[in-house]
This record gives sequence, C-alpha cells and structure tokens, in this order.
Amino acid sequence: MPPEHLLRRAAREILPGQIVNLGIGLPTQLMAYLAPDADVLIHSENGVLGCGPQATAAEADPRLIDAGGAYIRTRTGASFFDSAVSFAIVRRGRLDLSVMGAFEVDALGNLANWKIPGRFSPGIGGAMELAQKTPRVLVLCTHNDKAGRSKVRRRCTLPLTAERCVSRIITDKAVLDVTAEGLVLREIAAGLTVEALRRDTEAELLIDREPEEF
Amino acid sequence: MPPEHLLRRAAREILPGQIVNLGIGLPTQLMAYLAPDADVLIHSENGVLGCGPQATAAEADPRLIDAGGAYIRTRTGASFFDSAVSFAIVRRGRLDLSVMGAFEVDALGNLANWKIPGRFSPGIGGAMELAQKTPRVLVLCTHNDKAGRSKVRRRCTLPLTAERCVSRIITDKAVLDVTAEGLVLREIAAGLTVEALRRDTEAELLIDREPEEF
Amino acid sequence: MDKYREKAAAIARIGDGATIMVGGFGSPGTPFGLLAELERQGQRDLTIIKNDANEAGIGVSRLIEAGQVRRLITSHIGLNKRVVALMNSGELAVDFHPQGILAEKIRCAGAGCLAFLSDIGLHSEITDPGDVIEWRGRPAKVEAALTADFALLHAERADSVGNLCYRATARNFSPLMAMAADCVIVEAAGQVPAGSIDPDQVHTPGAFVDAVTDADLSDPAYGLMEGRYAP
Amino acid sequence: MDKYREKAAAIARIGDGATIMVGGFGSPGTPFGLLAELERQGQRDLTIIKNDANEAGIGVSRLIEAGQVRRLITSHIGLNKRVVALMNSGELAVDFHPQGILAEKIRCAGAGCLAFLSDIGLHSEITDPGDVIEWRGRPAKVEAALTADFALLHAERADSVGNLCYRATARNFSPLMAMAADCVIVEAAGQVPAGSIDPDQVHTPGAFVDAVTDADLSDPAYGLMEGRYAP
Repeated sequence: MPPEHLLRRAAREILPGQIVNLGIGLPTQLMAYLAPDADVLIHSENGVLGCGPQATAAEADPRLIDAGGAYIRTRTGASFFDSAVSFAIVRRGRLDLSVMGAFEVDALGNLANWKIPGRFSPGIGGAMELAQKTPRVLVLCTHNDKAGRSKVRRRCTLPLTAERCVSRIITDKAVLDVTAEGLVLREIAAGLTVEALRRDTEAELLIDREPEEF
Repeated sequence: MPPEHLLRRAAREILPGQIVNLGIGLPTQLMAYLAPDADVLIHSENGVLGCGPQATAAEADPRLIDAGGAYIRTRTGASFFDSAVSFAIVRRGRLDLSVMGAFEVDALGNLANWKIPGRFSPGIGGAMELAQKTPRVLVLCTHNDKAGRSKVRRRCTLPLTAERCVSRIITDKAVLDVTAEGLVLREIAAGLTVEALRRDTEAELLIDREPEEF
Repeated sequence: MDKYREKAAAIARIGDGATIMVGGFGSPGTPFGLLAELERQGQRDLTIIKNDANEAGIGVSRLIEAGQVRRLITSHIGLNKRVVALMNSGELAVDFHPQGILAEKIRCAGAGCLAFLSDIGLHSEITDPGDVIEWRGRPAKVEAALTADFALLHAERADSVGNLCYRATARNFSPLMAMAADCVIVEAAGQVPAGSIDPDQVHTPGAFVDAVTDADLSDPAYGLMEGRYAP
Repeated sequence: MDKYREKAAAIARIGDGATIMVGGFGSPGTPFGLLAELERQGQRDLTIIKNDANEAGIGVSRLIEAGQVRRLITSHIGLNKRVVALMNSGELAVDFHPQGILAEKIRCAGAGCLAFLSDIGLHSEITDPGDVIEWRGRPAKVEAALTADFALLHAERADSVGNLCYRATARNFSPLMAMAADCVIVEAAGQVPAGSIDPDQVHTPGAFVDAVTDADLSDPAYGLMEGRYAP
C-alpha cells in the first residue's frame, strides 16, 4: 500500500472542531490531506496554532516554520505564542489529538519514538509531553521496519516516550485500537489476509468483528 | 512639616534610568513630584510599566488604573502585561526601587505594613513580594501615628511584610538609613532638634555626622 | 470552530459548588455581565478565585452579598468593607495569597504543573510549616497549583476561534485563568471575524477558550467610577 | 533610558565560562549577528542553553564547532549531525530536557521561583530518582529553575526603552529567556522610537532588557534555507 493510502486513512481521524498536533515525519504529511477549509487548528510546538500547508519559496517567510523546520503558511484564526504557552496548551490537555510516529508501540499503548540507545539519541524534543498529556494519541507508522521487524509489539524494548498513552495505531497494514484487553484489529489493508498480518505482527491481535478493508 | 515637603524630599530618591514601584497611599503621591520628562518608568503591579500621572475625568480610560484604583495616564515607552509577568519583574529583581508605606519599620530594616491583627487584615496584596525582592526599598511614612506612637521602632511588633528589606526611611521628621550598626540619621526636618526627634522615636538613632536639614 | 454562545446557556453550565476564577484587578477586566447572569441564575456554594472582591455593590461583591459564595481565594479586599465584614463575621471563608504568588499558582495549573517552590514569605505568618520542604540544602515553600472548574473573563476583542485580546490593565489575571480553568467563558466587547486579529497580537490563543459571549458595555459598571480621577 | 548599544561592546561583557541562553527554535529567533560577534571575540568554556543546536555551520553550531562551548543544555539536536558527533565523542557535554520542560525551567527562573513540580517523564529514564519527592501522597519530579548570566535574543522591533516585539515563530523561547537571564542583550531588525509600539502589543517589557543592538539581516542565515519549502 502506498503511503498515500495510509495518510488518506489517517486524515479521517481528524474531526471538525479539533486542535491537533502533527509530529515530524509521516504525521506532518497529513497536512496535505486536510481540506483547505477543514474546521481544524493544527498546533506546532514551536509556537503556532493554525498551521497551514507548506509554503512555496515565493510564499515562505523565514520567521515562520513548523517544528520540523519546514516553511509553512497559516490558516484563518491562527495565533503565535511563546514556547511556555505552547506547552501549556499541551500539558493542560487542550489538544484533542496528537499524531505521532513510532519506533515501537505495544499492546499496552506504550510508545517508544525518541531514542535507540547507542544509535540515535538526539533528545526528546516535545514528544514526551505530547504523548503523556494529549487525551487521544494516534500512532502513524509503517507496520514493519526496513529489516521486516514488527513495530507493533507485545512490549516495547526501547526507552519509552510515555506509558499507556496510545489510543489507536494506523500502519500501512492495519488500524488497531488499544483496549484494556489488548490490540483490537479494526481495519486491514486491502488485499492482506489476517493470517499474513499476524505473521507480520509481534503483538497479539484481537478480533471482535470482521475487520473492514481500507 | 507639610506632606509636600516630605514628598518633595522623597522624590529626589528616584534616579534617572530607574524602574520604580510606588505603593498605595503616600508613595503614589510621589508621581506628582516627578518631572513630566523624568527618565524613569513607574511600575504598577496590576500590569503597567510606564505609569503617568492621574488622569482627569476627560482623559480617563475605564480599563486603565493603577494598583490603587486611580485612573492614570501612561508615559512614552509604556507597556502592559499580565499579573504573572508583572510579578516576574518584581521577583526577578528587575525593579530598582520600591517606595512603600509602613505601620512599623525597625532598626533591622524589618517592615510591617499589611496587617494589624484583630483590626485590619485585608490581605497582603503585592507588598510581600515587593518588599522581599526589590533591591532597594524606601519606606515613606509619617514618623508617628495619630496617637503619637513612633512608627520607627527597635523591633516591629506587628506581623512582618518582609525581614531586613528596608534600605532607607523617609518620614516627615527624618531621613534614616538602615545599616549593619542600626539606624543612622542622615537628615532632619528643618526646625527640629535631634533631642526632640529622639523623644519622638522609639528606635535608637545613630549619628555619624551632623544631619543635614530638609 | 464557532465558539460564540448565548450568555445564559454558557453560564448555565455552572452548577452549585463550582470553583470559578474571575478575571479583573479592581473593575478593569471584571466580567460584569457574566457575573450578573450568574447572580440571576443563583448558583450557590461557589468558591471564587479573584485578585480582589471588587467594590461593594458591583462584580463578585454582589454574589458574595447575595450569599452565593462560600469561599473567596484572593490577594487583597481592602477596598470592600462589606466583604471584610462578612469575612470577620465568619459568613465568608477567605484565603489570602501574595498577589504575584496567586497569579503564579493559577499559571502553574495552566501550565499543567503540580506546584512550584518559592521563598516568598517563607518565614512569615502566611507560611504553614507543613508546606515547607528542604531543597538543595535550604528551605522552600511548596505553592500548589490552583485550578478551577470555570473561568469568567472579560476581553476587549474575541474572534470565533476564541482568540482574545485584552486592553490595558484589564488584562491582569485573565490570560492565566484562561490557561488554568477547565471551562473558559469569555465576554467580549468586540466580536470580530476569525482572521481579523494579527496572530502576533493574540494575548490568549483560542485553544484555551470554550465559549465567547457578548458584553453589553452599557452597564455602568464598565464606566468610570467617581472620585478616582484627578480634579 | 536609552538601551541602544554597540554590538561589540555589548558582547564584550561576556567572559569565559559564562552561561548563555540563546533564543531561537531552529533558525527563526536565532540572534545570528550576536553569535557571530561572540565567535569573533572568542570567549571559551561557555555553557549554551538553546532549544536546539541550529544546523551545522550556522548559529550556535559555529561556536560549538569552534570549540568555544563546553556544555549544551537543550531539547533536540537531531538536525545537526556535527553536534551529535561531538556529543558522541565526548567533546561536548549535552543535557537534554523535554522541550516544554526546558521552556518552563527557564520561565521559572524568570518568575523568580526556585523550581516546579511536574509529572512529565516521571517514570522514564530521563528522571533521576534523586529529583523525585513525594507530594500530597504521590511522586512528583522537582524541576529546578534554569538561570543564566546572559541571554542573546533576536527581536523584530525594539524601542529605546527595550520593549520588544517578536514575529511569528521567531518568538519561541525569547520572552522566557528575557525574564530569566541576568543580562539580556537583544539584536533588533527594527529600532523604533519609544512610544511607537502599542503598549498592548509589547511581547517583552523593557524592564527585562539591558542592551539593544542592530541586526544586520543581510547575513544569509536570516534568509530562506533551501529544501524547506514546497516545490
């Protein structure tokens, strides 16, 4: 499945009236899948509420980037603020949804997306606060890493960003909900069988009704 | 000595380039003794830096008062901010001078100006932070209360606003500096003898040179 | 994202026993219209958090005088003899905090933190020894974050997204209370279309605001008070 | 109250071993001109507090690459492989904090408080158990205020009193660092007469600012970076 398919599915998670933070990487790309008049405000932790799509060179303002460093436009109703206010919005629980990438995510909703000991430790950035304090955290990632290893795990092995924080996982292969019982399969990529998905998934998958295709 | 004399003397304590908070009561009246182009910024804890003199009815803006509730004008270079920033200025030590009233002030520089147990306890307001955190606190008060009791004391008897916070005391009768040795008499009201001043003062007064008249 | 609401419906969300932050330092910033509606609806056993008690006969003082308020968390009520008398007679519980500490306790909740350590009034009678801890070899007072169910605020301008601008000294505690309260209800003198406030000049971003209502500035409480201006 | 200063003289106040807060999230808000002067003057053994390390070859990265920096207190340096390499080789000490906690630690110092209590990352590997206390029956992490000898900031406009306005996402940490540092040095793209900034629109009041210098925006570091805009 091309990432477009994954992104288009994930964009449906963003509901009218919501305030949403999009993490660096795949989540930021969701911006391109929102309708220009969508009734949502995108938060960027560097001090913007109301991010618009990436700006062209002609439109770009060198003082206006998102947290990933891309020049952006703003939407009607945008506001700028300092970093303390930006994270007050996060920690006070005023975001409705955070969409985040993952190195690993597990059946308890634990998330690891900031550090690979000995290989990658550029700092935590805003991820810990976003993961811990947003009421609904959506993980968006490829189902398997480049070596084929499942990112969806019984238990994370990497240092955690936050414990039991993830509500839903959307990969190129499945849509999974984190429940008290474990990971429940809601949707499966078109053309993939449940057996094949289980082979590609380290975590146990629960099925309470026939998964829809996406 | 009329209060004008006291206020005129006290106004000389405010130096060019300073940021100054004027407490409610006598200190606020100092505003009228500052030159219109004086190079000072008056802070009011309700969220103004750059207070001007009291406004007339014609000039007054119902949204613009000082901490005592008087309508004010602003000076060139003024700024407005919220109460947290206002007290960040105070607690971070960015005021040069606070001028405060007193019920009692003592030879250690202790100040009592917020509570008379059983008689007067309207709350501390901003006085505690101003007294504790301003590098230079100037007390401005009448030397004796209406019953003739000395406000300048060996030790305060009322609940303290802050300990060892006062640098200088200006009353209608004397200018006193708080030093490690005690209260040093710097100036005395014209026509008053040192003996008479000592009779009116509960605290011991040190004299290291002939006090000037004011 | 239209946050405009009818005043009566917005205030009707408040129940008996609620804790309510009220903006304003003296009159400027006091949401007189929202408070009048709260008086009309008659919710009781309220805890009010406000810098002061306004003056007798206006603002939160009217709620206190009407017996709707059980507790006031404040900094200074010296300009309101009626509320001082109700405090002294035991009819109203009053908690005092130093003004900037009150502001910071509210902001602390707004920033999603639990408490902060301070040295203000550490050795004074306002400090309960039970709140003092040793930290890095010296004593420090733990100041708990102060949250609330509701904040009632007055803004100069608000857009439909809930972005707010305040004017002059009407700002005071309002941006902090907007951050701290669970539900933030604003009355705005000017309701403007989204996009008409420069994003650099927004004082409170709309993320913190739940409802925006109209302010009717014809109420004399919003006007000048006698005796407070120069002759 | 004229705070305009020559850039070289303002930076000359900084000595070896100083702790310096530097505004900016990525490039926006980074005071490239003040940093270039610091590089030219060559102060050493510096501790730098900045959200990130800029990118290789610009901003604070130049100071780090030149060996002037002993320690970096930051949130995320993922966009700067050279600084990551210096960290991994042990040539540069790096302290990481969650981004909003870093901001709040700086603001905490700016508010004249000692520390705050937080639950962010409480049970994660970033928390030293020695910083955890029990408070009201549950564990809390004590986050110490973070102060500095100097702050170097970039503003869009400054007046002679030191009132500052920032633009768009160039604001980020700057208002907090202005509060927190002992000596605050600002470069402003526009120096305007006192009185030309609306008091309601001042982002940082002049009380926090010690020196205002000119910013020369002709340095390409202030311009657009390639590859960051849409095709």
